[in-house]
Amino acid sequence: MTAAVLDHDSADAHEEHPTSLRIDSRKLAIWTFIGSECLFFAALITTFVIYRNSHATGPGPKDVFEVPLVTAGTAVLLFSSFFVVMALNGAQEGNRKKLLLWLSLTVLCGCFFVGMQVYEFTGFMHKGMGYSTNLFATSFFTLTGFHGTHVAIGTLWLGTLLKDAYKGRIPPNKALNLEIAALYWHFVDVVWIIIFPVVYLMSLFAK
Amino acid sequence: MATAALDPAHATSPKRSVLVDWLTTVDHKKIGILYGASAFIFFLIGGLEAEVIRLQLMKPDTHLVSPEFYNQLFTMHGTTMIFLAVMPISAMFFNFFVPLLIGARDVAFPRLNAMSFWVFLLGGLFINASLLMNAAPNGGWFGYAPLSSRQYSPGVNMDFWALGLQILGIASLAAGVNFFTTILNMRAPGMTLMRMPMFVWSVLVTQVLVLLSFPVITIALVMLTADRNFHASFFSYNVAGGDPMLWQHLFWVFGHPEVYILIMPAFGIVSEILPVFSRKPLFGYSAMVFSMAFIAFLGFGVWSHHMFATGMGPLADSFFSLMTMLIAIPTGVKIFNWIGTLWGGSLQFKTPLYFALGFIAMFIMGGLSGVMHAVAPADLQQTDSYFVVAHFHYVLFGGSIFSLTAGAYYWWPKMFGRMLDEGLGKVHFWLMLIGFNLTFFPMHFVGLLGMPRRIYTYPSGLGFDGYNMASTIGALTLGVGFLVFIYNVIRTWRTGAHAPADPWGGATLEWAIPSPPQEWNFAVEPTVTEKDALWAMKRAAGVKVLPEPPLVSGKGIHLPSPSWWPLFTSFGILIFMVGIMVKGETHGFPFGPISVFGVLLTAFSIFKWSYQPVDHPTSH
Amino acid sequence: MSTQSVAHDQPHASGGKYVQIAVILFVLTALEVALFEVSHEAGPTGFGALLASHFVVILLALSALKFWFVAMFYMHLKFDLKVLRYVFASSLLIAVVVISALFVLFTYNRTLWWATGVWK
Amino acid sequence: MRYLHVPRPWYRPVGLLGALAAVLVAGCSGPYPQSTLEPRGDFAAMVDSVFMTTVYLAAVVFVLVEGALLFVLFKFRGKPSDADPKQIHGSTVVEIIWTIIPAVVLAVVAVPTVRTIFATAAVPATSPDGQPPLKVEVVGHQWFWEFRYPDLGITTANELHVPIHRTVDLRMKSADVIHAFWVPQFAGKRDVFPNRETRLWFTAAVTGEFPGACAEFCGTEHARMDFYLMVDSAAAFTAWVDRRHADSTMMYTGAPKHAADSVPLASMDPKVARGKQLFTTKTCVVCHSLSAMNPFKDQIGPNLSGIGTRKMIGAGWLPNTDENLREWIEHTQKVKPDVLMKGLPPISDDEAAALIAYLRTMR
Repeated sequence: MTAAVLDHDSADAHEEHPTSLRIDSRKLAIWTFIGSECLFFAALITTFVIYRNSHATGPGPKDVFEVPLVTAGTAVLLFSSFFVVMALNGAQEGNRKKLLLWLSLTVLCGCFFVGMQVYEFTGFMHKGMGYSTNLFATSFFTLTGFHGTHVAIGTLWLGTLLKDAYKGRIPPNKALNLEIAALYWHFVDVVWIIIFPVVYLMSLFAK
Repeated sequence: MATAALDPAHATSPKRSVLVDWLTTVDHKKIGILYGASAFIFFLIGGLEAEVIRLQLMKPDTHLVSPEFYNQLFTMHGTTMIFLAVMPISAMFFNFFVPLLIGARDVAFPRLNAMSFWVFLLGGLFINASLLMNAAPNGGWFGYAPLSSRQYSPGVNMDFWALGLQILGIASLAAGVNFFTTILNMRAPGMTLMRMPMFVWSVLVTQVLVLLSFPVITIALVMLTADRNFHASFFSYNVAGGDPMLWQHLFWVFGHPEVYILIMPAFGIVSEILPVFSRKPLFGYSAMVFSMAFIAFLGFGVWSHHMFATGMGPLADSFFSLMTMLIAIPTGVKIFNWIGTLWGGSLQFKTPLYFALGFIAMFIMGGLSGVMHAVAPADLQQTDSYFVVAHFHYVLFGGSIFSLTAGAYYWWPKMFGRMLDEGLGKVHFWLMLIGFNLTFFPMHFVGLLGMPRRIYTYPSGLGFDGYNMASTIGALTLGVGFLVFIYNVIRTWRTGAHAPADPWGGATLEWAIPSPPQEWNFAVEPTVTEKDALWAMKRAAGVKVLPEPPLVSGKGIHLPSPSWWPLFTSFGILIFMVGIMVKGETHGFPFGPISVFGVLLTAFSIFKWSYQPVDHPTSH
Repeated sequence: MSTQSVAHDQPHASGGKYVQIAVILFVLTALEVALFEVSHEAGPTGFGALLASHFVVILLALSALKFWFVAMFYMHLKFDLKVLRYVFASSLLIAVVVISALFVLFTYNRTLWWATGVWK
Repeated sequence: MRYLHVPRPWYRPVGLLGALAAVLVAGCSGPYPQSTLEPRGDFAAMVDSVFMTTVYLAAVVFVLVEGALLFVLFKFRGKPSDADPKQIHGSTVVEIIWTIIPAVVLAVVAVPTVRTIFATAAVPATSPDGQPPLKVEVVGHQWFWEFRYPDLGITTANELHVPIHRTVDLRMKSADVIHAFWVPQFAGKRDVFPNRETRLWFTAAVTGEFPGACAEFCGTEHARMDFYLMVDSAAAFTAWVDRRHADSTMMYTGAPKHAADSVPLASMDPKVARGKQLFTTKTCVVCHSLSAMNPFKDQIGPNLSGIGTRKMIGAGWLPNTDENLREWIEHTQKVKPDVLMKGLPPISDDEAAALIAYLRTMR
């Protein structure tokens, strides 16, 4: 949420001269926020690893996880990272068509990923794995739900930027508006880069 | 945009009622005052709770309050003092003075700054509202599971705590991002990192600690909330094999850095005051910076020294013992450097110096008892006894509060344009020093004599009686001390002498501008050439005190415009949390309609906020 | 916001570079899944078993590599101001070290390994 | 700007001295049966020795540093009109010196610390009296302590009997929330958890009665979760164990070893007989056992074997007088709010007296 707030809100009262580090405050802020987020996800992932095998009651990883589906989700998220970087490229070059094309693809990817997660969670419910069925389920849903919320917020954020881009409000000198959203989006992606092997593959592999 | 042609009316904020002005302000100085005022009220509430605790413990087998209420009192006292008093009083100084000290017009994100404050205030009111419902948190400020689980705390008490701290965490994290960015990116030309005032360094280090430790407690609180409200069992062993120990680890991974979050700003304030009143620069500037950074870094590697009694095994005990002792080295360096600053100086005994010296003297004692805790076997005897209570009050009261009070006397003229009364200030100091030592020094003894913490009463015959009586008398003395302070504030408000721009012969930039500062801080942006920027300017001009700076019209100065959205965003967050407490679950969906409304309000406010122009519309 | 005046525009990678990275990321992910499948189906001996015995290490190495590529190129850390690298790297370092330590400590804490006479 | 009076030099430290004096006066109120400073066993003695090392070092550091601070305050007083002093920015040599000195002091503390950590970690294999350590299982409850002796087959509550010179090997857990077991004169604290075992050990060097307490906040009545450690001579301990066995055997086999139970109900003192009946009809028996041997595991209330002669009731807190026992039985929730002993059928003074008479026969 902090990240979204930073968009459009750098009011350094003295733009007359460059900032001390010669970068826009918003960019520094989003990196600071990302640094802080590392600790959020580190705590969540550790909790999951600790409770990964606590599924005496109800289904465990091997009963519910579907590698193909999640691999698809992972691929989509990776692609979206590529797409958004291309969109940023377009924005910086002032190429509105390029910007619109890649940015819409990114937003689509975001929607697809969230959809994948909803589908996945629904499937788990049908297999008898609710939020509080066992600790494995609880920590899984908490971790991936937290990540999914990040993806959803990112998708909304990029969506508003898509609207801006469509209206021509992201000229090259405002490409930074997209850049900070993209940084956030990449971070969400790298978190999934960790979650995919640690949560899915390793849990399935254990024992 | 660097627009020269501005609506001149804008710069003087016309046509807004006083109330609207304060509710929508994005001026870091006003936000600072708001922080200070609300935090001081919370401080008084927390102090009142402490006085009741002391009255209850004055004599053995007292029945002034019920055990249940006593538990609420000490939980609220700890929570209030840490999260609602010391942190936000520090935040008052961050807000008011960081931009002034680095020569900036405002913080990097003024509206985010306003949101931090409103979220903090609403969070604080939320937690304290529990007192009105006679359902205040009662599981200790550390909220150990499984005592804090639904099974053993069935009421809403710990919901107030868990949700309230999450609200406050949002405020701290937002402020952390904001001040980290501000300090790194908004410094006046020429102010390199190693020319920054020590207070600014302390804020920077504090914000790093906030940014890296608050996420961990947030996650822990989310899991506790899930345990309490959504049938999870992260920390409840009996349902599905959850482990209460995980809570302790997560809590202290946050909890130890939190201790430094409380003390670092105090280091910074004292490091500003001592040079000014000894008329001599800070001794060993870079050693001070590095020791602070080192303390902060080590602060992440010592959390388990709060858990020696859990039986972690000799390897872990030794590791955390040694790491903790290591922290004493940079801390010692800081104390020696402060004394080195005074050495050979020309000490001007004004009230701020009194409190700063009190800080050093008391903090030494807190540090020494801290080393005793680092000795793990000895800590087995001391932890959870009154010895620990004595130790951390020497650090948090003798340290933080003495220093924050010093800061209040030091910076009051700059904030409000009037001088606090010196005589009353010194009365305040002596009452506080005597009261403080009378309260907490005996606690060392009574702790070593075997009095556990957090007990609502104790039997006679264990030798506790005299010490407790002394502590209670001391606590009442402390209370009188703060009444003197309040009287001083009121008197100064009405009849205090007007403050010049530079009453103390200051070393830093804030003393170069009028007291109180005008909305835009610096009419002309300062250029910094060395440490102690103002002293350098005075030396260059060959004067002891610069001529009084003229008030300017502010025409053409570009300022961020006020906004309602930070306030609305904060309400959205509050409503979301209230929704979780009121209705934990609806047909398997964890959030009730109130929470959904809160999320929508937050999202809507942020959306509007994002598209609201940063500056006054006419300036575009 | 006058970003032009802010001299932050370090040279960024080109579109072609981004495509290359995308391919690498895709291949690495495929490798992860392949590693998982091979290890999962592996018999007691042979190459599969070798992979299986180092499954966690290889998997974490592959992920770290992907992480590095995204952070360095897509997030421009390679081209951008050093301070951003420090901010991210130090947070990541603290996160990894503290949380790993917590994990180890927590796991050992569940045993009574020291009380059973090892240290006598 | 108004510059107020400068306090006379002599009166500056008076505040602190006054505080110290008050403390010393207040301190004259011993004895201190729960003191950590008077170790009565090996574990506590080791801890005390390393603690005192730090105290002496800390005292030296304290005097030197606070002394330096005071010296500076008197020596370098300035007047507003004074010229600026020499502007010194620091001294690398001095700073290196005062980095090294604390490091050395800490090293002096660190060595005995680590040694003591390892020395106290594991239970010694044999006791000073040559026997293997006495195993005791400690179970913390909201808000009382349960003690089981697995090798002796007996259970008791709130009074831990141990023989002198025999190392006690405590294996501890909790029935509900986290508590901490603490007998300051014998050992440091150790937390007890619901889901894992923790260990602690000590060897008592003197006989006597020593108070202990719960040191981890555990809910409403945390303050009233005390207990007594009874260090007996070897003979007294054996007698105590025999007594527990005898009482309990009688209860299961009917063997006439106990004054109250050797006689049939009809020929018993009618008051005691009524008390015995009431113990069942007033549902006491649901939560409490009067037998030390083979009681139900995880019983809700404390085991009451030998309650007639225990030193304290209400978890090591109220003296075991008839008056206190009556108050406890009739108005438990008033005496100790929130304990689980609630929702009982009302008990009249008469009935309480009968119950007490019966309980007093449990020796």
